[in-house]
Amino acid sequence: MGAGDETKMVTLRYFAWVREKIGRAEERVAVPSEVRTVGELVGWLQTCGPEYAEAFARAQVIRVALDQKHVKPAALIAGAREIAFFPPVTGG
Amino acid sequence: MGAGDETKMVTLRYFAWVREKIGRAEERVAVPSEVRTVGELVGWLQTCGPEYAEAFARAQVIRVALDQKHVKPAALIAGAREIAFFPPVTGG
Amino acid sequence: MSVRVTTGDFDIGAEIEILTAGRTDIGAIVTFTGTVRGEAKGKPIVSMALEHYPGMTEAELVRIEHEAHARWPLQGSLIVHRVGELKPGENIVLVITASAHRQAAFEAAAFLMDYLKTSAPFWKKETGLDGRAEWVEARDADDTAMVRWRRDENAGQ
Amino acid sequence: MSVRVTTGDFDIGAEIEILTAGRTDIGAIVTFTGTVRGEAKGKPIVSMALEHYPGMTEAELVRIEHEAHARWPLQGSLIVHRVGELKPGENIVLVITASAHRQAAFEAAAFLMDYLKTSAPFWKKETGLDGRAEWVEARDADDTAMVRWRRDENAGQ
Repeated sequence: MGAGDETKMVTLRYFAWVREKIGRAEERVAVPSEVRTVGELVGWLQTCGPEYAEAFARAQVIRVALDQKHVKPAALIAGAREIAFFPPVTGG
Repeated sequence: MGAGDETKMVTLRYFAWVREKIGRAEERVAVPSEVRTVGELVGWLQTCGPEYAEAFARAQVIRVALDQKHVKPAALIAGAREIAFFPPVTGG
Repeated sequence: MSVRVTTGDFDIGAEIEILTAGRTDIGAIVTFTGTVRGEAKGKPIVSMALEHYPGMTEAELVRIEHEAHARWPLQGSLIVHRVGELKPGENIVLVITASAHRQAAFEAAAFLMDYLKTSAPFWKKETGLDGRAEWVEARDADDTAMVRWRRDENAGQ
Repeated sequence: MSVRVTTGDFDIGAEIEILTAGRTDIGAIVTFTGTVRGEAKGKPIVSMALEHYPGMTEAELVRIEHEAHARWPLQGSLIVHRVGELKPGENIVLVITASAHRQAAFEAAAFLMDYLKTSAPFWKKETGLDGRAEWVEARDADDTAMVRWRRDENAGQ
Protein backbone atom coordinates (compact mmCIF):
# COMPACT_ATOMS: atom_id res chain seq x y z
CA MET A 1 0.00 0.00 0.00
CA GLY A 2 1.42 3.41 -0.96
CA ALA A 3 2.59 6.00 1.55
CA GLY A 4 2.59 9.71 0.61
CA ASP A 5 4.70 12.45 2.08
CA GLU A 6 2.35 13.07 4.92
CA THR A 7 0.94 9.81 6.20
CA LYS A 8 -0.04 8.26 9.49
CA MET A 9 0.47 4.64 10.43
CA VAL A 10 -2.56 2.82 11.74
CA THR A 11 -3.50 -0.79 12.38
CA LEU A 12 -6.40 -2.03 10.27
CA ARG A 13 -8.31 -5.14 11.31
CA TYR A 14 -10.75 -7.17 9.24
CA PHE A 15 -13.38 -9.64 10.39
CA ALA A 16 -15.67 -12.30 8.88
CA TRP A 17 -16.09 -12.02 5.11
CA VAL A 18 -14.18 -8.72 4.98
CA ARG A 19 -11.18 -10.61 6.36
CA GLU A 20 -11.69 -13.48 3.93
CA LYS A 21 -11.95 -11.24 0.87
CA ILE A 22 -8.87 -9.20 1.78
CA GLY A 23 -6.98 -12.33 2.71
CA ARG A 24 -5.58 -11.17 6.02
CA ALA A 25 -6.84 -10.35 9.51
CA GLU A 26 -4.66 -7.35 10.31
CA GLU A 27 -2.11 -4.99 8.79
CA ARG A 28 -0.26 -1.76 9.52
CA VAL A 29 -0.90 0.80 6.80
CA ALA A 30 0.17 4.35 6.01
CA VAL A 31 -3.00 6.37 5.46
CA PRO A 32 -2.61 9.54 3.34
CA SER A 33 -3.21 12.67 5.38
CA GLU A 34 -6.05 13.85 3.14
CA VAL A 35 -8.08 10.83 4.30
CA ARG A 36 -9.84 12.29 7.33
CA THR A 37 -13.05 10.35 7.95
CA VAL A 38 -14.01 6.71 8.21
CA GLY A 39 -16.03 7.06 5.01
CA GLU A 40 -13.04 8.51 3.16
CA LEU A 41 -10.87 5.70 4.48
CA VAL A 42 -13.26 3.10 3.04
CA GLY A 43 -13.18 5.01 -0.28
CA TRP A 44 -9.39 5.05 -0.28
CA LEU A 45 -9.18 1.33 0.61
CA GLN A 46 -11.40 0.53 -2.41
CA THR A 47 -8.53 1.85 -4.59
CA CYS A 48 -5.81 -0.23 -2.91
CA GLY A 49 -6.19 -3.36 -5.05
CA PRO A 50 -8.76 -5.84 -6.37
CA GLU A 51 -9.11 -7.67 -3.05
CA TYR A 52 -9.91 -4.36 -1.31
CA ALA A 53 -12.21 -3.32 -4.14
CA GLU A 54 -14.18 -6.52 -3.67
CA ALA A 55 -14.22 -6.45 0.14
CA PHE A 56 -15.48 -2.85 0.18
CA ALA A 57 -17.68 -3.05 -2.95
CA ARG A 58 -20.86 -2.73 -0.86
CA ALA A 59 -19.51 0.07 1.31
CA GLN A 60 -22.91 0.72 2.88
CA VAL A 61 -22.98 -2.67 4.61
CA ILE A 62 -19.48 -2.34 6.09
CA ARG A 63 -19.41 -1.50 9.79
CA VAL A 64 -16.41 0.33 11.28
CA ALA A 65 -14.98 0.43 14.79
CA LEU A 66 -12.42 3.03 15.84
CA ASP A 67 -10.31 1.83 18.74
CA GLN A 68 -12.95 -0.82 19.38
CA LYS A 69 -15.94 1.53 19.39
CA HIS A 70 -18.67 1.57 16.75
CA VAL A 71 -18.53 4.74 14.62
CA LYS A 72 -20.41 6.28 11.70
CA PRO A 73 -18.84 7.07 8.28
CA ALA A 74 -18.49 10.75 9.25
CA ALA A 75 -16.26 9.97 12.27
CA LEU A 76 -12.75 11.46 12.09
CA ILE A 77 -9.92 8.93 12.14
CA ALA A 78 -7.33 11.31 13.60
CA GLY A 79 -5.61 9.76 16.60
CA ALA A 80 -6.99 6.27 16.08
CA ARG A 81 -4.59 3.41 16.82
CA GLU A 82 -6.79 0.61 15.46
CA ILE A 83 -9.56 0.70 12.88
CA ALA A 84 -11.67 -2.41 12.27
CA PHE A 85 -13.94 -3.28 9.33
CA PHE A 86 -16.61 -5.94 9.45
CA PRO A 87 -20.09 -6.95 8.24
CA PRO A 88 -23.21 -6.34 10.36
CA VAL A 89 -22.89 -8.50 13.47
CA THR A 90 -24.77 -11.81 13.75
CA GLY A 91 -24.08 -13.11 17.25
CA GLY A 92 -26.53 -14.04 19.97
CA MET B 1 -77.26 -24.66 57.79
CA GLY B 2 -80.99 -24.89 57.05
CA ALA B 3 -82.52 -26.98 54.27
CA GLY B 4 -85.90 -25.97 52.79
CA ASP B 5 -88.44 -28.16 51.02
CA GLU B 6 -86.70 -27.80 47.69
CA THR B 7 -82.95 -27.81 48.08
CA LYS B 8 -79.93 -29.16 46.32
CA MET B 9 -76.85 -30.55 48.00
CA VAL B 10 -73.56 -29.11 46.89
CA THR B 11 -69.99 -29.18 48.18
CA LEU B 12 -68.63 -25.77 49.15
CA ARG B 13 -64.88 -25.25 49.48
CA TYR B 14 -63.08 -22.33 51.05
CA PHE B 15 -59.48 -21.20 50.62
CA ALA B 16 -57.02 -18.81 52.26
CA TRP B 17 -58.65 -16.24 54.54
CA VAL B 18 -62.15 -17.27 53.47
CA ARG B 19 -61.37 -20.72 54.88
CA GLU B 20 -59.87 -19.22 58.05
CA LYS B 21 -62.83 -16.94 58.73
CA ILE B 22 -65.42 -19.69 58.18
CA GLY B 23 -63.34 -22.14 60.19
CA ARG B 24 -63.47 -25.06 57.78
CA ALA B 25 -62.15 -25.99 54.36
CA GLU B 26 -65.13 -27.83 52.99
CA GLU B 27 -68.75 -28.70 53.71
CA ARG B 28 -71.82 -30.21 52.08
CA VAL B 29 -74.74 -27.79 52.19
CA ALA B 30 -78.35 -27.74 51.08
CA VAL B 31 -78.83 -24.64 48.96
CA PRO B 32 -82.42 -23.31 48.73
CA SER B 33 -83.78 -23.64 45.23
CA GLU B 34 -84.45 -19.90 44.89
CA VAL B 35 -80.69 -19.34 45.01
CA ARG B 36 -79.81 -19.54 41.32
CA THR B 37 -76.62 -17.59 40.68
CA VAL B 38 -73.19 -17.43 42.24
CA GLY B 39 -73.95 -13.88 43.39
CA GLU B 40 -77.17 -14.99 45.06
CA LEU B 41 -75.28 -17.85 46.73
CA VAL B 42 -72.80 -15.40 48.25
CA GLY B 43 -75.74 -13.27 49.44
CA TRP B 44 -77.40 -16.31 51.01
CA LEU B 45 -74.15 -17.45 52.68
CA GLN B 46 -73.83 -14.00 54.31
CA THR B 47 -77.03 -14.86 56.24
CA CYS B 48 -75.82 -18.26 57.43
CA GLY B 49 -74.08 -17.08 60.62
CA PRO B 50 -71.55 -14.56 61.91
CA GLU B 51 -68.53 -16.46 60.53
CA TYR B 52 -70.10 -16.44 57.05
CA ALA B 53 -71.13 -12.81 57.42
CA GLU B 54 -67.53 -11.92 58.17
CA ALA B 55 -65.97 -14.11 55.46
CA PHE B 56 -68.29 -12.68 52.80
CA ALA B 57 -68.49 -9.11 54.15
CA ARG B 58 -66.51 -7.76 51.19
CA ALA B 59 -68.41 -9.78 48.60
CA GLN B 60 -66.81 -7.91 45.72
CA VAL B 61 -63.33 -9.29 46.49
CA ILE B 62 -64.48 -12.92 46.75
CA ARG B 63 -63.65 -15.05 43.71
CA VAL B 64 -65.77 -18.09 42.88
CA ALA B 65 -65.01 -21.29 40.98
CA LEU B 66 -67.76 -23.64 39.81
CA ASP B 67 -66.50 -27.19 39.40
CA GLN B 68 -62.96 -25.78 39.39
CA LYS B 69 -63.54 -23.10 36.76
CA HIS B 70 -63.50 -19.36 37.41
CA VAL B 71 -66.99 -17.83 37.09
CA LYS B 72 -68.63 -14.42 37.40
CA PRO B 73 -71.38 -13.57 39.97
CA ALA B 74 -74.05 -13.96 37.27
CA ALA B 75 -73.13 -17.60 36.59
CA LEU B 76 -75.91 -20.12 37.31
CA ILE B 77 -75.09 -22.73 39.93
CA ALA B 78 -77.51 -25.37 38.62
CA GLY B 79 -75.75 -28.71 38.16
CA ALA B 80 -72.56 -27.70 40.02
CA ARG B 81 -71.02 -30.40 42.19
CA GLU B 82 -68.42 -28.21 43.86
CA ILE B 83 -68.37 -24.45 44.42
CA ALA B 84 -65.22 -22.79 45.79
CA PHE B 85 -64.77 -19.36 47.38
CA PHE B 86 -61.43 -17.61 47.74
CA PRO B 87 -59.63 -14.25 47.70
CA PRO B 88 -57.88 -12.94 44.56
CA VAL B 89 -54.99 -15.30 43.82
CA THR B 90 -51.42 -14.38 44.80
CA GLY B 91 -49.19 -17.15 43.44
CA GLY B 92 -46.28 -16.91 41.10
CA MET C 1 -45.92 -29.21 27.60
CA SER C 2 -46.21 -30.07 31.23
CA VAL C 3 -47.21 -28.61 34.57
CA ARG C 4 -46.30 -29.69 38.06
CA VAL C 5 -47.38 -28.64 41.57
CA THR C 6 -44.92 -29.81 44.18
CA THR C 7 -43.62 -29.27 47.70
CA GLY C 8 -40.07 -30.06 46.58
CA ASP C 9 -37.57 -27.75 44.90
CA PHE C 10 -36.83 -27.78 41.16
CA ASP C 11 -33.53 -27.89 39.25
CA ILE C 12 -33.63 -25.33 36.45
CA GLY C 13 -30.67 -26.75 34.53
CA ALA C 14 -32.08 -30.29 34.69
CA GLU C 15 -35.50 -29.09 33.52
CA ILE C 16 -34.02 -27.28 30.52
CA GLU C 17 -32.06 -30.43 29.74
CA ILE C 18 -35.23 -32.55 29.75
CA LEU C 19 -37.04 -30.05 27.53
CA THR C 20 -34.29 -29.72 24.94
CA ALA C 21 -32.47 -33.10 24.98
CA GLY C 22 -31.71 -34.36 21.48
CA ARG C 23 -33.51 -31.50 19.78
CA THR C 24 -32.04 -29.21 17.14
CA ASP C 25 -35.22 -27.29 16.25
CA ILE C 26 -35.02 -25.01 19.29
CA GLY C 27 -33.14 -21.73 19.03
CA ALA C 28 -34.30 -19.88 22.13
CA ILE C 29 -35.06 -20.94 25.69
CA VAL C 30 -36.40 -18.50 28.28
CA THR C 31 -36.76 -19.36 31.95
CA PHE C 32 -38.47 -17.36 34.66
CA THR C 33 -37.82 -18.22 38.28
CA GLY C 34 -39.73 -16.57 41.10
CA THR C 35 -38.14 -16.65 44.55
CA VAL C 36 -39.21 -15.74 48.08
CA ARG C 37 -38.00 -12.28 49.04
CA GLY C 38 -36.85 -11.64 52.60
CA GLU C 39 -38.90 -8.49 52.91
CA ALA C 40 -42.52 -7.53 52.37
CA LYS C 41 -43.66 -3.90 52.62
CA GLY C 42 -40.33 -3.03 54.21
CA LYS C 43 -40.62 -5.65 56.98
CA PRO C 44 -38.54 -8.82 57.18
CA ILE C 45 -40.38 -12.07 56.67
CA VAL C 46 -39.16 -15.39 58.05
CA SER C 47 -41.28 -17.75 55.99
CA MET C 48 -43.98 -18.00 53.38
CA ALA C 49 -46.76 -20.58 53.19
CA LEU C 50 -48.35 -21.36 49.83
CA GLU C 51 -51.86 -22.78 49.78
CA HIS C 52 -53.56 -23.94 46.59
CA TYR C 53 -56.69 -25.63 45.21
CA PRO C 54 -55.62 -29.15 44.24
CA GLY C 55 -57.18 -30.19 40.95
CA MET C 56 -58.20 -26.71 39.86
CA THR C 57 -54.58 -25.53 40.08
CA GLU C 58 -53.33 -28.12 37.63
CA ALA C 59 -56.32 -27.54 35.33
CA GLU C 60 -55.66 -23.78 35.27
CA LEU C 61 -51.94 -24.25 34.58
CA VAL C 62 -52.72 -26.65 31.71
CA ARG C 63 -55.27 -24.18 30.35
CA ILE C 64 -52.87 -21.21 30.30
CA GLU C 65 -50.09 -23.39 28.88
CA HIS C 66 -52.40 -24.40 25.99
CA GLU C 67 -53.30 -20.75 25.50
CA ALA C 68 -49.60 -19.84 25.20
CA HIS C 69 -49.05 -22.60 22.62
CA ALA C 70 -52.05 -21.34 20.65
CA ARG C 71 -50.58 -17.81 20.58
CA TRP C 72 -46.89 -18.49 19.94
CA PRO C 73 -44.99 -21.17 18.00
CA LEU C 74 -43.47 -23.00 20.96
CA GLN C 75 -41.37 -26.14 20.79
CA GLY C 76 -41.87 -26.84 24.47
CA SER C 77 -42.86 -25.40 27.83
CA LEU C 78 -42.95 -26.20 31.51
CA ILE C 79 -44.65 -24.70 34.55
CA VAL C 80 -43.61 -25.81 38.04
CA HIS C 81 -45.14 -24.21 41.13
CA ARG C 82 -44.24 -25.07 44.69
CA VAL C 83 -46.68 -25.19 47.60
CA GLY C 84 -46.21 -25.53 51.35
CA GLU C 85 -43.70 -23.79 53.59
CA LEU C 86 -40.85 -21.81 51.97
CA LYS C 87 -37.99 -19.69 53.33
CA PRO C 88 -36.60 -16.41 51.92
CA GLY C 89 -34.34 -17.10 48.95
CA GLU C 90 -36.14 -20.33 48.05
CA ASN C 91 -37.69 -20.98 44.65
CA ILE C 92 -41.45 -20.58 44.22
CA VAL C 93 -42.19 -20.90 40.53
CA LEU C 94 -40.45 -21.89 37.31
CA VAL C 95 -41.66 -21.21 33.78
CA ILE C 96 -39.71 -22.39 30.75
CA THR C 97 -40.53 -21.68 27.12
CA ALA C 98 -38.66 -22.97 24.08
CA SER C 99 -39.10 -21.68 20.55
CA ALA C 100 -37.23 -21.31 17.28
CA HIS C 101 -37.16 -17.54 17.86
CA ARG C 102 -36.34 -15.44 20.87
CA GLN C 103 -39.27 -13.06 20.74
CA ALA C 104 -41.81 -15.89 20.92
CA ALA C 105 -39.96 -17.46 23.85
CA PHE C 106 -39.75 -14.13 25.73
CA GLU C 107 -43.37 -13.15 25.13
CA ALA C 108 -44.79 -16.58 25.95
CA ALA C 109 -42.85 -16.73 29.23
CA ALA C 110 -44.08 -13.26 30.27
CA PHE C 111 -47.63 -14.25 29.26
CA LEU C 112 -47.52 -17.47 31.29
CA MET C 113 -46.34 -15.58 34.38
CA ASP C 114 -48.94 -12.83 33.98
CA TYR C 115 -51.76 -15.35 33.60
CA LEU C 116 -50.47 -17.56 36.37
CA LYS C 117 -50.35 -14.57 38.73
CA THR C 118 -53.98 -13.69 38.10
CA SER C 119 -55.76 -16.99 37.45
CA ALA C 120 -53.94 -19.94 39.06
CA PRO C 121 -55.45 -20.63 42.50
CA PHE C 122 -52.46 -20.12 44.81
CA TRP C 123 -52.43 -17.96 47.93
CA LYS C 124 -49.41 -16.74 49.85
CA LYS C 125 -49.19 -16.14 53.57
CA GLU C 126 -46.14 -14.42 55.00
CA THR C 127 -44.89 -14.79 58.57
CA GLY C 128 -42.94 -11.87 60.06
CA LEU C 129 -40.30 -11.74 62.79
CA ASP C 130 -43.02 -11.40 65.42
CA GLY C 131 -44.58 -14.69 64.31
CA ARG C 132 -47.66 -13.00 62.87
CA ALA C 133 -48.81 -14.44 59.57
CA GLU C 134 -50.59 -12.30 56.99
CA TRP C 135 -52.18 -13.17 53.68
CA VAL C 136 -50.50 -11.42 50.78
CA GLU C 137 -52.85 -9.05 48.97
CA ALA C 138 -53.25 -9.23 45.22
CA ARG C 139 -51.45 -6.47 43.35
CA ASP C 140 -53.27 -4.21 40.91
CA ALA C 141 -50.10 -4.28 38.82
CA ASP C 142 -50.67 -7.97 38.17
CA ASP C 143 -54.15 -7.34 36.81
CA THR C 144 -52.76 -4.54 34.65
CA ALA C 145 -50.03 -6.84 33.37
CA MET C 146 -52.64 -9.38 32.31
CA VAL C 147 -54.85 -6.84 30.59
CA ARG C 148 -52.23 -6.17 27.91
CA TRP C 149 -52.72 -9.74 26.63
CA ARG C 150 -56.51 -9.19 26.61
CA ARG C 151 -56.07 -6.20 24.34
CA ASP C 152 -54.19 -8.45 21.97
CA GLU C 153 -57.16 -10.80 21.92
CA ASN C 154 -59.51 -7.95 21.04
CA ALA C 155 -57.17 -6.87 18.28
CA GLY C 156 -57.51 -10.36 16.85
CA GLN C 157 -53.80 -11.10 17.22
CA MET D 1 -22.55 -7.86 36.67
CA SER D 2 -20.20 -9.89 34.56
CA VAL D 3 -19.52 -10.87 30.99
CA ARG D 4 -17.61 -13.80 29.58
CA VAL D 5 -16.51 -14.89 26.11
CA THR D 6 -15.54 -18.55 26.02
CA THR D 7 -15.07 -21.59 23.82
CA GLY D 8 -16.47 -23.85 26.54
CA ASP D 9 -20.09 -24.56 27.39
CA PHE D 10 -21.96 -22.97 30.29
CA ASP D 11 -24.11 -24.47 33.05
CA ILE D 12 -27.28 -22.41 33.43
CA GLY D 13 -28.23 -23.82 36.83
CA ALA D 14 -24.74 -23.22 38.21
CA GLU D 15 -24.69 -19.65 36.87
CA ILE D 16 -28.04 -18.85 38.50
CA GLU D 17 -26.70 -20.34 41.73
CA ILE D 18 -23.63 -18.08 41.64
CA LEU D 19 -25.77 -15.01 40.94
CA THR D 20 -28.31 -15.64 43.68
CA ALA D 21 -26.40 -17.52 46.42
CA GLY D 22 -27.17 -16.23 49.91
CA ARG D 23 -29.40 -13.43 48.63
CA THR D 24 -32.97 -12.74 49.70
CA ASP D 25 -33.49 -9.45 47.85
CA ILE D 26 -34.12 -11.13 44.49
CA GLY D 27 -37.66 -12.03 43.51
CA ALA D 28 -37.32 -12.73 39.80
CA ILE D 29 -34.65 -14.36 37.66
CA VAL D 30 -34.92 -14.53 33.87
CA THR D 31 -32.55 -16.51 31.69
CA PHE D 32 -32.27 -16.50 27.93
CA THR D 33 -30.35 -19.27 26.21
CA GLY D 34 -29.65 -19.20 22.50
CA THR D 35 -28.84 -22.52 20.83
CA VAL D 36 -27.62 -23.65 17.41
CA ARG D 37 -30.51 -24.75 15.21
CA GLY D 38 -30.02 -27.69 12.86
CA GLU D 39 -31.52 -25.83 9.92
CA ALA D 40 -30.94 -22.50 8.21
CA LYS D 41 -33.23 -21.28 5.42
CA GLY D 42 -34.70 -24.79 5.19
CA LYS D 43 -31.33 -26.50 4.71
CA PRO D 44 -29.62 -28.68 7.32
CA ILE D 45 -26.45 -27.33 8.84
CA VAL D 46 -23.75 -29.53 10.33
CA SER D 47 -21.81 -26.92 12.27
CA MET D 48 -21.53 -23.26 13.11
CA ALA D 49 -18.35 -21.24 13.59
CA LEU D 50 -18.42 -18.11 15.70
CA GLU D 51 -15.80 -15.43 15.10
CA HIS D 52 -15.48 -12.34 17.28
CA TYR D 53 -13.36 -9.24 17.92
CA PRO D 54 -11.40 -9.95 21.10
CA GLY D 55 -11.28 -6.89 23.32
CA MET D 56 -14.08 -5.01 21.61
CA THR D 57 -16.49 -7.89 22.27
CA GLU D 58 -15.98 -7.75 26.02
CA ALA D 59 -16.12 -3.93 25.99
CA GLU D 60 -19.44 -3.96 24.11
CA LEU D 61 -20.95 -6.58 26.42
CA VAL D 62 -19.91 -4.56 29.48
CA ARG D 63 -21.34 -1.41 27.89
CA ILE D 64 -24.76 -2.94 27.18
CA GLU D 65 -24.84 -4.57 30.62
CA HIS D 66 -24.24 -1.16 32.23
CA GLU D 67 -26.96 0.31 30.03
CA ALA D 68 -29.41 -2.35 31.27
CA HIS D 69 -28.54 -1.61 34.90
CA ALA D 70 -29.07 2.10 34.24
CA ARG D 71 -32.54 1.42 32.83
CA TRP D 72 -33.86 -1.23 35.22
CA PRO D 73 -33.37 -1.94 38.94
CA LEU D 74 -31.32 -5.13 38.62
CA GLN D 75 -29.80 -7.09 41.48
CA GLY D 76 -27.48 -8.94 39.13
CA SER D 77 -26.80 -9.96 35.57
CA LEU D 78 -24.58 -12.17 33.45
CA ILE D 79 -23.77 -12.42 29.76
CA VAL D 80 -21.88 -15.46 28.45
CA HIS D 81 -21.18 -15.87 24.74
CA ARG D 82 -19.41 -18.80 23.16
CA VAL D 83 -17.04 -18.59 20.20
CA GLY D 84 -15.39 -21.20 17.99
CA GLU D 85 -16.96 -24.32 16.48
CA LEU D 86 -20.43 -25.39 17.61
CA LYS D 87 -22.80 -28.21 16.62
CA PRO D 88 -26.61 -28.07 16.25
CA GLY D 89 -28.29 -28.20 19.65
CA GLU D 90 -25.30 -26.64 21.43
CA ASN D 91 -25.55 -23.49 23.51
CA ILE D 92 -24.41 -20.18 21.99
CA VAL D 93 -25.37 -17.46 24.42
CA LEU D 94 -26.67 -17.06 27.95
CA VAL D 95 -28.17 -13.93 29.47
CA ILE D 96 -29.35 -13.82 33.09
CA THR D 97 -31.09 -10.93 34.83
CA ALA D 98 -32.13 -10.80 38.47
CA SER D 99 -34.46 -8.20 39.95
CA ALA D 100 -36.93 -7.72 42.77
CA HIS D 101 -39.73 -7.66 40.18
CA ARG D 102 -40.52 -9.83 37.20
CA GLN D 103 -41.17 -7.11 34.65
CA ALA D 104 -37.74 -5.54 35.14
CA ALA D 105 -36.07 -8.94 34.82
CA PHE D 106 -38.01 -9.81 31.64
CA GLU D 107 -37.47 -6.45 29.97
CA ALA D 108 -33.78 -6.23 30.83
CA ALA D 109 -33.13 -9.73 29.47
CA ALA D 110 -34.92 -8.93 26.19
CA PHE D 111 -33.04 -5.64 25.96
CA LEU D 112 -29.65 -7.32 26.51
CA MET D 113 -30.38 -9.85 23.77
CA ASP D 114 -31.61 -7.20 21.33
CA TYR D 115 -28.52 -5.04 21.89
CA LEU D 116 -26.16 -7.98 21.84
CA LYS D 117 -27.62 -9.11 18.51
CA THR D 118 -27.01 -5.74 16.89
CA SER D 119 -23.88 -4.35 18.55
CA ALA D 120 -21.65 -7.11 19.94
CA PRO D 121 -18.99 -8.01 17.33
CA PHE D 122 -19.75 -11.70 16.71
CA TRP D 123 -20.16 -13.29 13.30
CA LYS D 124 -21.65 -16.69 12.52
CA LYS D 125 -20.67 -18.96 9.67
CA GLU D 126 -22.77 -22.05 8.94
CA THR D 127 -21.51 -25.18 7.23
CA GLY D 128 -24.07 -27.23 5.28
CA LEU D 129 -24.18 -30.95 4.43
CA ASP D 130 -22.18 -30.28 1.27
CA GLY D 131 -19.33 -28.81 3.32
CA ARG D 132 -19.94 -25.29 2.04
CA ALA D 133 -19.66 -22.61 4.68
CA GLU D 134 -21.68 -19.40 4.46
CA TRP D 135 -21.68 -16.29 6.60
CA VAL D 136 -25.02 -15.69 8.27
CA GLU D 137 -26.64 -12.45 7.13
CA ALA D 138 -27.89 -9.95 9.68
CA ARG D 139 -31.67 -9.96 10.08
CA ASP D 140 -33.69 -6.78 9.64
CA ALA D 141 -35.90 -8.08 12.45
CA ASP D 142 -32.98 -7.69 14.85
CA ASP D 143 -32.56 -4.02 13.96
CA THR D 144 -36.30 -3.53 14.37
CA ALA D 145 -36.19 -5.22 17.78
CA MET D 146 -33.48 -2.83 18.91
CA VAL D 147 -35.26 0.26 17.64
CA ARG D 148 -38.05 -0.17 20.21
CA TRP D 149 -35.53 0.54 22.97
CA ARG D 150 -34.35 3.65 21.07
CA ARG D 151 -37.90 4.98 21.07
CA ASP D 152 -37.89 4.61 24.81
CA GLU D 153 -34.75 6.74 24.96
CA ASN D 154 -36.38 9.48 22.90
CA ALA D 155 -39.43 9.37 25.13
CA GLY D 156 -37.13 10.08 28.04
CA GLN D 157 -37.96 6.81 29.78
